[in-house]
Amino acid sequence: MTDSATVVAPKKQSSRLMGLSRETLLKWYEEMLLMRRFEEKAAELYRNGKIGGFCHLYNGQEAVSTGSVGALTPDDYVITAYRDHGLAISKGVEPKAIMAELLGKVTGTTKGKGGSMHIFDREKNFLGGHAIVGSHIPLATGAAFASKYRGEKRVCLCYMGDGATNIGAFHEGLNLAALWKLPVIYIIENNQYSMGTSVERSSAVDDLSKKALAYDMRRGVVNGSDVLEVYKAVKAAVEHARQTYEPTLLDIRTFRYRGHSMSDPTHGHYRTKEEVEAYKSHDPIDLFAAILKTEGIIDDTYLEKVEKKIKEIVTECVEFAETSPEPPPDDLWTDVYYE
Amino acid sequence: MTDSATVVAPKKQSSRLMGLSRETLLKWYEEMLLMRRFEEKAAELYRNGKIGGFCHLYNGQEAVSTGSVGALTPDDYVITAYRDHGLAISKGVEPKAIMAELLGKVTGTTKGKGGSMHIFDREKNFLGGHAIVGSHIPLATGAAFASKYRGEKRVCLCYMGDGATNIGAFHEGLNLAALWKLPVIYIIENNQYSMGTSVERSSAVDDLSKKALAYDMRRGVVNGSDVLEVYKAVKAAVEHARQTYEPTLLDIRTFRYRGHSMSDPTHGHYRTKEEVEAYKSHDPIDLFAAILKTEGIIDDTYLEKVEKKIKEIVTECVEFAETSPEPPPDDLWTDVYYE
Amino acid sequence: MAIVSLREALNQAMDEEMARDERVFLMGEEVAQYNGAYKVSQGLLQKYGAKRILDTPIAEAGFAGVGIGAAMVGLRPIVEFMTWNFSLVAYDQLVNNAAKMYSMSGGHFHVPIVFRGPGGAAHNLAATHSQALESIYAHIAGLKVIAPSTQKDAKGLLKSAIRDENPVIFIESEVMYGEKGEIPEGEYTIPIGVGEVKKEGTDVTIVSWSKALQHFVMKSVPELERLGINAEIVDPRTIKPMDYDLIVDSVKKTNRLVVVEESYPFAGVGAQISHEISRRAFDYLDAPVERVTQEDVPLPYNSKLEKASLPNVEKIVRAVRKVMYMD
Amino acid sequence: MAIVSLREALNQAMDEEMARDERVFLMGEEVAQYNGAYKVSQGLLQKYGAKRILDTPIAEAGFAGVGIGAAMVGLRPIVEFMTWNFSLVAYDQLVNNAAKMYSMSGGHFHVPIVFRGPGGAAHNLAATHSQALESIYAHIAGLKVIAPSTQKDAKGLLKSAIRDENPVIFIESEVMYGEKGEIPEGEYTIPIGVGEVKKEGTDVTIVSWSKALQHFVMKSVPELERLGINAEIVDPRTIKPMDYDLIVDSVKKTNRLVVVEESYPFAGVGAQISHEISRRAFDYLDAPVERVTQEDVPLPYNSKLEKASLPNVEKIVRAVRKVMYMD
Ligand SMILES: Cc1ncc(C[n+]2csc(CCOP(=O)(O)OP(=O)(O)O)c2C)c(N)n1
Ligand SMILES: Cc1ncc(C[n+]2csc(CCOP(=O)(O)OP(=O)(O)O)c2C)c(N)n1
Ligand SMILES: [Mg+2]
Ligand SMILES: [Mg+2]
Repeated sequence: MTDSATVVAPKKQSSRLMGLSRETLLKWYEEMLLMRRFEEKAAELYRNGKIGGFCHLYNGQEAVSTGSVGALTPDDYVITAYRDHGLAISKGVEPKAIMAELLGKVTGTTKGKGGSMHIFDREKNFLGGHAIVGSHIPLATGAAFASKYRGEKRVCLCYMGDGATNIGAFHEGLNLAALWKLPVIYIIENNQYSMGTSVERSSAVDDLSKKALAYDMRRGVVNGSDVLEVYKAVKAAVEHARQTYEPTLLDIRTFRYRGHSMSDPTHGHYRTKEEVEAYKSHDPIDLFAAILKTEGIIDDTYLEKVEKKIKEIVTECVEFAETSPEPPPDDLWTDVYYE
Repeated sequence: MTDSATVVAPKKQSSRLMGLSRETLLKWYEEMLLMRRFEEKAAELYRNGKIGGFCHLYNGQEAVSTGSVGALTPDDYVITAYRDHGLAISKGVEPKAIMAELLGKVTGTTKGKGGSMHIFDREKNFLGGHAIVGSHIPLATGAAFASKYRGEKRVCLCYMGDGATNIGAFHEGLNLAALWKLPVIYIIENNQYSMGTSVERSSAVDDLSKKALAYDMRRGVVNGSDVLEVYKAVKAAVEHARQTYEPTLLDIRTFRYRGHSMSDPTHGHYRTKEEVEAYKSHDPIDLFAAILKTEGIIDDTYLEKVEKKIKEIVTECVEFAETSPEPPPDDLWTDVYYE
Repeated sequence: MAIVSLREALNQAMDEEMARDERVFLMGEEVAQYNGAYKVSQGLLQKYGAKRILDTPIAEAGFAGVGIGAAMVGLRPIVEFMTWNFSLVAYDQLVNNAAKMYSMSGGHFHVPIVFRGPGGAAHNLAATHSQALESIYAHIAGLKVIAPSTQKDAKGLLKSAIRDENPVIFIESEVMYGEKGEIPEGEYTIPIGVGEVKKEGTDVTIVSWSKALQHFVMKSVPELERLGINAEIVDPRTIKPMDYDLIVDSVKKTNRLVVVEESYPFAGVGAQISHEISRRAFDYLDAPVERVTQEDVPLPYNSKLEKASLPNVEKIVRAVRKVMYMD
Repeated sequence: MAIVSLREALNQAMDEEMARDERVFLMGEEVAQYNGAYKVSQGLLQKYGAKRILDTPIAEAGFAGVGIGAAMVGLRPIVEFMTWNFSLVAYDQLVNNAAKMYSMSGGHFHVPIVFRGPGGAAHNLAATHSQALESIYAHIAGLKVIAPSTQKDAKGLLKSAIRDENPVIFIESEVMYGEKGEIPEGEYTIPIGVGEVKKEGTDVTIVSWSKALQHFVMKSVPELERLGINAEIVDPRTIKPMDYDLIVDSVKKTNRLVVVEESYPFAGVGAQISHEISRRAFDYLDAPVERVTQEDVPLPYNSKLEKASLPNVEKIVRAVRKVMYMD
């Protein structure tokens, strides 16, 4: 679909596009749309009882995932919390396998063992999907440690919610990375709420990047609605990390459109319908489409076509997931100890 | 010994003494000397096998304890880590009972249950003596919480080592206090080493007060060799806390003369003899004596007399401790569950 | 008698105790504005205000410690863990501070505090979110551990826990929050450490508690009856201190014992019961004690594997047949 | 055969494995410049440099997590806890990340890591610093737990642990670090999960491990002999997986079992052994299994109370007499 290798020469582009190829830009747009439609389908399947447990959707946060993972090479590591479908997709994890996992099938990313909150993919260097808030942050520091230990240039992108910055593991993980100079970029997907608790009711600072001051760590606040802004900030942090091994903390401002998980209301005591609607008026996907149109990269025909294509992909995912078998009963005993 | 109520009129004093009464100043000097001599005796008893376990001495840090507790009323709470003899003395815990505790006697502060690292005294609002690094920091936040809950003006002074600022409980405890505005003053007794690890090898920031920036918390760096400087800084923080319920983080620079505990060398790979000697050249007790002399508060006769008096007190402590009985065997079963 | 859900029973207990004692307060994630992740604290913010019902940041070690510190100086906190799985980041606070404070301070400071929240597996939450953690708390000297199986017990025991002067670990069942049962009208408490025979029987004693009792053991009764087995079902209610006498009395009658629990098997509470009853009723046991537990694997997401991992009727019947030498 | 201290045996194991495999590294508080709080890592910094021997800040959850993350992507960390007591602040990392990663990731990521350090009581360290924590780790699905009692076992098992592809909890005895014993010359390993009879006997089986075996059980042998009792002493060496077969074989011979451990009693490892052996050797047991443990109290500072709280010869002899119906 992306018109293959027609790379737009940087000089023709506005500087806003940072010399990104048309191919890349279209890939990103498609990826963001895929996340959105994937999650909408997941919501539907959840309501129909085909997906169980906690299911935390990514709607509204797509620009964070695409813009940041867009700054990586496949060798780089990504690790995140339970709100992991979008990031897994960006990191190249097969969407079919993710959907199959949500349905608990043996063809799923973790063979039906981990479920929605625990997507993993060794080949794609996607280190999960972690459901204890903040506990994956030191793991990210550890992956970056391994990179430096082996003299590699890989970096690790570690995503977390705003709420996760209040837990001890955050402090310990960041101090160690700053102290030992480890190539990890900590990305706060600041959607302004941890479940029903706003940032101002959970953190003594509103600008969460200020937490970097306790470690003399590089930091930034980023507009998470604009995939290009996200890319720019993360790219700079990644390059710095590759050169110096130094970490960065980014407070990326975003918003989740839905409830905390499928079991929670979209809005409630803790936020109003108006607040949610206001955010939707600068939707990251719409915003990116508008930019691409303004820059003459895409037109309405493209948008229609891509919408159709993505719909097909999602349909394929569901078909694959639904027709896949359940794990055999003996799988209860596999993967407990590695032989 | 302190010539009772001969209060020196503030106007005659140099401003350095901050209007403190002669009585107070002498009390402080005696207290600091008592801590020093008490610890020296403890070291001797440890070497003689009369004290067991880990025994963390306070030598060199006396100005921190006296200057900070000096800013409190008896109602205020104090809580600290395992290096707790000095602070217990400042908070009014009976030195005899502390010494008896070191010897594991039933007349000890905790009847021989807690030992050196776990001195407690409910009546004196001395909340311990805690041996898991950092774990007492949230307890301090909790004591301050209770004060505010009851509408009291009590503050809590929470002491910790420089090393303790790297653990998660520090982060969680401080964030909660800042978020909820709780009257607690976190005092880092920054003696520049956690066991054999220097601050620069354990913390990404050298100025440990910078950790307050993550909580928009008031902060300061204080010369911990000068009891008057300590008093001034803590007094200001205490007053602020009483008025606003707001916490403060103070990085008080000090030095421990001895090894981390009695089982560790005074110096070793991690610090040189010269470094230790250099510190001893601005000893907090000598420094305070010099100030008091300059200010005409004391003279050499006083110093001799007070040295003798303190020696007698310490001797009494040892006698009391040595002649006290061991806990009866049935004490194994007491104080497990409160009936 | 009133019919209430487990959630309401727990809510009533907190409500009544807060009304009774100003020093009692509740804190935890989402307990206030959100009315509790599982709505156990529904309405309490409105009634008692933000001073006594506090939403916390995600900082379990921090707020558990705040509770302990506040309890040391005279308040009576109820600390909710959104689930007990998340208590593991606060484990040190519970083990080294709450449990040991009274002893280590030589009696200076005791810690009247209740830590509560749901334990055990719900549905499709996978390994990190599906743990029954009774054992790791009951193992620790200085703690009391309660895991009620009925609405009535839950209310009466939670009230006792709040009034208790010691740290109490109170483990509820998430999947039972909506389930209803009878509770007495008006004020009542149930003493900590006293079990109850939930069903009389003659052929085998089954000890179980919390959801394992209601969802697995009770549901195996029809099948057992079909096999002609009349099981006595004993609910210790309190895990620590354990009412061994009650179990011994039952075993003296039935001569057979099966323990059913949702925890991991190795060194679970059932192992303790098995050991202790084997000692105290050695001459009465006609067969070795059998246990049914969650299998010794991290619990998987997939429903079938999840069910296969947990205790179920089939496993219970198999264990009962075994102690009755029916195979 | 060489005579080395436990400390040296452990040091050799790490040294040899680090020489053998570049991916192995050691981190923990004071392990590098200070040569280890208990000098177990003596000389390793000099030999392997600061890249592979790392002093950490006091941040157990942080550096345990760093180890787990590094292990996920191919390194083989040894993480030293200065003592196992301090692991409680990292408990979540070990339980939810190390233990479950392989299963929960459906086989994508396994975690070859060793967590090691001293456990149990030393002398006069009081309650927070005197815990034998085998049970709370062995309880967790996905972990292996080792607690050696001899220099030889310690070296051979630590080498196996470092080569194992799974997270291993390795608990040493602080008070035994200086004690010497024989180890074989040259390269050897000891398989995980295989116990050893440390002393043959005929009258009673005593199962014990680590310091409890050496300091309490071995020391009760003379008194037992004086009473005409020839005890067989079985050391499982590995707590999980437990070598039940070896114990069963012994019990089939002696018909009596006493388990001696330093942990708290409630749901300790001994309860698990008692339960499982009662099942597997029900017809061979002439008496109920007795246990000797640390008493169910926070361990006090005072030496006499401390000793009274721990297992000792008197308690062991009493337990043996009991299973032999000598009273
Ligand atoms: C240690 C721990 N405590 C509590 C929870 C329950 N919990 C799951 S997600 C969540 C909110 C997290 O909010 P945030 O970090 O902002 O991420 P978001 O969901 O907004 O992406 C909570 C409280 C948990 N999983 N782990
Ligand atoms: C959680 C935890 N980890 C490790 C230890 C062992 N330990 C005791 S004191 C100490 C050093 C603490 O240094 P610092 O906080 O600077 O205090 P200082 O001893 O200098 O007063 C260590 C590592 C402990 N008690 N608790
Ligand atoms: Mg959020
Ligand atoms: Mg220090």
